[in-house]
Amino acid sequence: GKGGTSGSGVKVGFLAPTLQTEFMIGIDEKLHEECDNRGWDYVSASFDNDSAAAVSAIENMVTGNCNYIVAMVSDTSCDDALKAAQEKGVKIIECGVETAVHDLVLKTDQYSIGTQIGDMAADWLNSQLGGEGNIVVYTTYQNQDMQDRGQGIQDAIKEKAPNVNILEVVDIGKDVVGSGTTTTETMLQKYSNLNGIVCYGDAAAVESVEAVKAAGKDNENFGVFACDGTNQALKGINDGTCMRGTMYFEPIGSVMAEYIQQMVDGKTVDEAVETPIHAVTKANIADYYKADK
Amino acid sequence: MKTVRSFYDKYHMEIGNIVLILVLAIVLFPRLSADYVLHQFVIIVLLTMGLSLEMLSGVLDFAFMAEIAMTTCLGGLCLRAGFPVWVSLTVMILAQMLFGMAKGLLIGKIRVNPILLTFILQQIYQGIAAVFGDAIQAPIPRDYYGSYMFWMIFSGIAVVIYVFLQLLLTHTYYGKYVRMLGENETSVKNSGIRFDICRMIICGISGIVFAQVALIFLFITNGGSAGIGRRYLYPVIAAACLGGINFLKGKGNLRGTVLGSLSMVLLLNLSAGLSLYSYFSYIWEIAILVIAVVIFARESKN
Amino acid sequence: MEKTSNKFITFYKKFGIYVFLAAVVIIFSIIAPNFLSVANLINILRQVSIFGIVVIGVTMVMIGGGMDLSVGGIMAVVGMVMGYCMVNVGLPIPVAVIIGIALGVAFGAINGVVAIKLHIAPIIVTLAMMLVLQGVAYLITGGYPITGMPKAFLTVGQGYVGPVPIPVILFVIFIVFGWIVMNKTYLGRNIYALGGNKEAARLAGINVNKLTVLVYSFAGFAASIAAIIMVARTNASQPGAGSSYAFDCMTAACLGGVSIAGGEGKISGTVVGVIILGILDNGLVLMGVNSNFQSVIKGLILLLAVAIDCYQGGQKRKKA
Amino acid sequence: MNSVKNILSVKNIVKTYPGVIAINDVSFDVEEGEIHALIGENGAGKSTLIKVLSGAIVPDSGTIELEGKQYNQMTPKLAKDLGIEVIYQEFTLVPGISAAENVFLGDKTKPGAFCDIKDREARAKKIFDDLQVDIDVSRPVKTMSPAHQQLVEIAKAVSRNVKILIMDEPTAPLTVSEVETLFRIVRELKAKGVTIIFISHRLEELFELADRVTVMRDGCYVGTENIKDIDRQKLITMMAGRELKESYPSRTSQIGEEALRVEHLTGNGDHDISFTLHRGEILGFAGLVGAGRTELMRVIYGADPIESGKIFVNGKETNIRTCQQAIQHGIGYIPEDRKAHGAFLRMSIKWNVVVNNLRGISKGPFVDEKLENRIAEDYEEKFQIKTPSLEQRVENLSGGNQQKVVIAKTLAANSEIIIFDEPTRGIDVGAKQEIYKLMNQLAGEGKAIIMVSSDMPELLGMSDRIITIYEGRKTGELAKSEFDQNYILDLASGGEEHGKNK
Ligand SMILES: Nc1ncnc2c1ncn2[C@@H]1O[C@H](COP(=O)(O)OP(=O)(O)OP(=O)(O)O)[C@@H](O)[C@H]1O
Ligand SMILES: Nc1ncnc2c1ncn2[C@@H]1O[C@H](COP(=O)(O)OP(=O)(O)OP(=O)(O)O)[C@@H](O)[C@H]1O
Ligand SMILES: [Mg+2]
Ligand SMILES: [Mg+2]
Repeated sequence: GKGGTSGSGVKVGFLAPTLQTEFMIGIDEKLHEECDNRGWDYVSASFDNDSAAAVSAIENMVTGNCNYIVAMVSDTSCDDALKAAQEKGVKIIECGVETAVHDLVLKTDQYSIGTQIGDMAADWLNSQLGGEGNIVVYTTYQNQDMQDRGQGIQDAIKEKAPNVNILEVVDIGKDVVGSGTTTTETMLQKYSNLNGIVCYGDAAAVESVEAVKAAGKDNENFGVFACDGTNQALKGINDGTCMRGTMYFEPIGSVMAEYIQQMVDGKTVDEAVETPIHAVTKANIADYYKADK
Repeated sequence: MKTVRSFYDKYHMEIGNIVLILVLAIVLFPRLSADYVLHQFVIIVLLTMGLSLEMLSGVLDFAFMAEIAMTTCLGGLCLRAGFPVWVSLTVMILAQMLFGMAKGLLIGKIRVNPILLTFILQQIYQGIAAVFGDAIQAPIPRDYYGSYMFWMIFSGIAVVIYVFLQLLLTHTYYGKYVRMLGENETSVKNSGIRFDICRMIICGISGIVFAQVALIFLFITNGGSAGIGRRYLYPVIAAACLGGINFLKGKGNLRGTVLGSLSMVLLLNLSAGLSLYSYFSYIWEIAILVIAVVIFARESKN
Repeated sequence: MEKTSNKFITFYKKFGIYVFLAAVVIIFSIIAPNFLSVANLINILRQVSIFGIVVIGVTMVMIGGGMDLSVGGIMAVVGMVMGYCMVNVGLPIPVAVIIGIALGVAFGAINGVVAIKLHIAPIIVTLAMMLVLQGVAYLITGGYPITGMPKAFLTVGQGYVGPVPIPVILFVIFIVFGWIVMNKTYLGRNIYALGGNKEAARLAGINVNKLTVLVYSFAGFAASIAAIIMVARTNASQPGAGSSYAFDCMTAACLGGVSIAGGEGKISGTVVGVIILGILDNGLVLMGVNSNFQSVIKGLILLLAVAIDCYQGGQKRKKA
Repeated sequence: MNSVKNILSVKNIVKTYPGVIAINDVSFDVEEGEIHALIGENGAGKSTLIKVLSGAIVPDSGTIELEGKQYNQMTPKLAKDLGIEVIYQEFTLVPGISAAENVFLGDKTKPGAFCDIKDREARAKKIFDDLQVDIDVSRPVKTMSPAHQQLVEIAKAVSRNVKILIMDEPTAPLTVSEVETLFRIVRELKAKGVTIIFISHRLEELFELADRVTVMRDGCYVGTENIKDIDRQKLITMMAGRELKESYPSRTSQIGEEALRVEHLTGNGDHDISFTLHRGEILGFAGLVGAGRTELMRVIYGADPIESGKIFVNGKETNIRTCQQAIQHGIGYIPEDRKAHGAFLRMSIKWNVVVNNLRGISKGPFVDEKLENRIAEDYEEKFQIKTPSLEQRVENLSGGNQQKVVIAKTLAANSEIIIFDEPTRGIDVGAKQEIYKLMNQLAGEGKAIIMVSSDMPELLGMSDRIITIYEGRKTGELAKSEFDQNYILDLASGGEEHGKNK
């Protein structure tokens, strides 16, 4: 078990803010698979939103012979460490936010994702409920990205469906299992006239769907919208539950592997690539979800 | 034979750690970069020394990383508000010391298991730090992380702290007080010692040590954040255990702390070196903790 | 003079927690909208029932002089394994449930055996166990949740008997069982003795090792039942389930008057502790309090409760 | 040689601890129905031996023969099933639960899984009534005084169907009247055919109670004698292995000016207590169990709050609220419960001895380690603390030796006013002499000494004056010339309202 690179001489390190959400796990696994296919070594680490741990993880990856580091950092906290790694000949691929240090960046604009979720929800509210209705928005203040996304959701709904009541914007806190259920139960309790929940992520949303079902409100006049394109959410949309829309990210793992390949091959890559992302609703679910799985 | 045996009994921690360090250093040798090891070592050894001081007084602290996060946030805010650097740093050190003293006072006054108390404090502090905001970017003028001087200064501070604590613990009566507190509080009281004040001072000193880490974090991550240092909690406890610090018996010494910290740094490096896949690296960290605990946190059978 | 202050202390020790409960209820009914509706109260009960079941198990461990931080980890692994058995392997529900329960009990027993055989403080054993199990829970599916449980299974978490949700009924069964064991049986007496003075219990001929393993196994059992309800209620097995339980269970029990040092505490107090925590969660959300503030407020209230508890018990002054 | 059969034979028991041979090849027999005393100096191995008998610890080698059956090893459960009950030197009570529950600890009073608490309390009450002890059986034992706890221990042992009752210094925390109760119980049990093994450092008790006596020294068996055939002095010589004069050493100290004056002190259960204490004086405090002597001393030492009244040290009024202040005023206190209040059990002897006077042996913040060693060695020698090294943890010492460490710890602080609360509890004859000599020496140096003791001969022998306390009130104050055991007992039981006007 000696650390080192295999024949290809390429070792990719993936630095994730957390590996406890389905979305992140998806990226991790995909990238791992792609690296395996190409005969590259792979290592991943999550830093649990702890920027100091991120710095150490970068150092450890460099010590562990990584020559490409995919860093999903949300701010400039790791810039110095990334720069030092770069000086040691490591290529840095940033994913998410663009900061000063990188060889390539794969950008995701959280606010714009938020607006896309909002648009999706507004469309449904306009067509199903005639632009009227009462909804709540779930956001989380655990990090800036998600706050931006939550803001995007609100702004888009206010713009596109101005008559819809946003009853409350709830901060549902950390990604604790069960918080989606609990919050939704409480909201259903508080607002008997609720028509929908627009949520920053699928994890809490699918829990909410279960709570809505349990409360017997799972009818055509209730809609849950979220983001991440997790399997469970897609299944919900496909099965015709009140889960009505999510955002599907094109497998970021594959996209990244593709770009690393180009860098390995010595090509120069345009900086700042936008992550491709699609809204998924009942209308186009067939393209994203295969029921037999 | 008997002397060998008693030598082993006395120094088995040190021997174990040195062997471990040598083996890991050889395994990792090809890429082991001195500056990286130094960075991580300085951070972990400072944390472990601070924690060890508390552990020797019978307190296993779960709140210190959350305190550090609050301090970095505070530092970030100060810098952003345009305070001069030295003012911000003083504020941070004072704040961290106060957090420590508050903790010590609470532990002294509220005589419940300190583990529970520090768990509660951790919860409160994390909440407060998060209220500050996710991340506070501060205008740090230079790349301190890449600066050789920067790390040398903090290495120097670590050495000074080591010498200070070593003197304190082994040669002064305050050191005896520290170990006494881990024992029998009624007896401490009957001995005429204000144990709440003592606790406060001990935790305050630990706070000053932790503050150094808060400073390092602030500089190398260009700001403060609510989650900063969270991942260090268990590795640091493990490092203290590896170093033979036993909070149940108030046993252990700083020499062990240093060796334990170095072992820990190398062990953590190993997981990236072995291309361990994410969960395995998590389990790897845990395994170290568990093994350290199993070997060293055992109560004597008698 | 001394007599009267003594009486006050005994009164407070017996009823302080109820006073606290009443205060919380009154405050929230005034400031939180819809708090005092029957539906919301049932809602609160349902929300706390999973947690409450685990706390009953943890309470017994703590009265027996131990500590169990691993219950959350046990819940996660049991939930994942059960989901895996039902969905991926396609085992019938009863088989999956039995496997889950057996696993939970086994983990509990391991806690007990390790604490006894290796002479490691239980708080450390179970902390390590929690961390290990959390890792294991992620390994089972590589971190993905398992969804699509059989319909019949979901009843456990989502069904009702009359107006009462099934989880609440299970919670009540646990309360009654726990109360009877701790107050009415020799077993319960022995658990108090174990927690109060282990050596005395041993010398009195009580098989302390067996008893310790038994108590931890029961906590594991409680955690696995909670896992079943949790999975059925959310229709998903999630590897991150129960991650906050280590802390929350301990605080609920302490709030309810269980001594950290062991040997003291009551099931009734614990239940009130659980309900207080549930009310805080619910009421703060109803009031729309920012989640970070919520945890600060909860922490401060717990600190206060612990401080008051320690003040009344000023003379006992036990080390853990 | 005798028609009486042996119920218990101990054969070649060896038990070692790191660096110590606690029992070295001990064999002896106990006859059915006798009261067999086991004596020896502190650390002779008595407690260890009975722990082997009860299965609390496992011996390295040797066998136990009980009613003709051989056992290599006991377990607590087996011992109980065989009818062996033990009252250990250190309490084995569960502090948080009631006296009744402690009495029936681990017992099923009724078949089935359910236990009837009312019934248990009634039964416990009955046992205490039989013992003629008035105790609230539903109260947690941790709120009771050591003496009451001891009575609970006794009730616990006799509540069962006991064949062999082993008591390790049962009388140590008891005062005269409880001792009488205990003896009455013991005799009754003997009449019922129960065999009793009895350990005590109060030799007069042996002569009153025992049939035979076995002496141990340094872990070895010395001999067994019929009590009728031996006298006190010979017994002491057997124990100590040398001639040892036993008497209360005479003292020539000059009683000087006032050191401590307490006026109308109320608090912690005591009411309106006044007395003065002079330099060079030993002031005895007599009282029954629970009289409140310890409580009084704790108030003076600042360990418990004062409600009203004044304390003067050297004629100056003080405001002592904490132990620290008491120490600053030159007051030292040797607590009665060495485990809970005195020693740091997991720390070394050396560590314990100097801990109260760390500032005194330090230069600036630095501890003078040579001085530290010297002080510790001094006290080790002075008190003959039996230990392989000064680094030994106090936890591992015999009960008496722990007591010596606690005394040394307080003395090392060089206080001017020293309160001894039950200083010789559990201490052997030789060491008692040492402590008496020491107290005299301290008094001779002009220090003022308070001695709380339940050992009447000691109190009479050592004190210059005696104050009696009954239910938290002072009932009498006697000068040396007035000393009379019966009179003091009378006052201590509230018999006569004396000394009200001082
Ligand atoms: N757990 C232990 N570890 C090490 N040494 C021990 C331990 N228990 C007892 N000893 C040693 O064994 C010896 C015998 O102790 P024991 O308690 O049997 O004496 P004892 O005769 O009961 O004395 P005392 O009259 O003071 O109670 C002592 O020297 C003591 O230091
Ligand atoms: N009948 C009783 N039943 C139970 N507890 C009692 C009884 N009488 C007194 N007590 C308790 O005993 C305590 C008095 O303690 P203590 O025995 O320490 O006094 P003391 O005079 O120092 O006696 P000693 O030093 O001989 O034990 C009081 O706090 C009281 O609560
Ligand atoms: Mg003894
Ligand atoms: Mg007393």
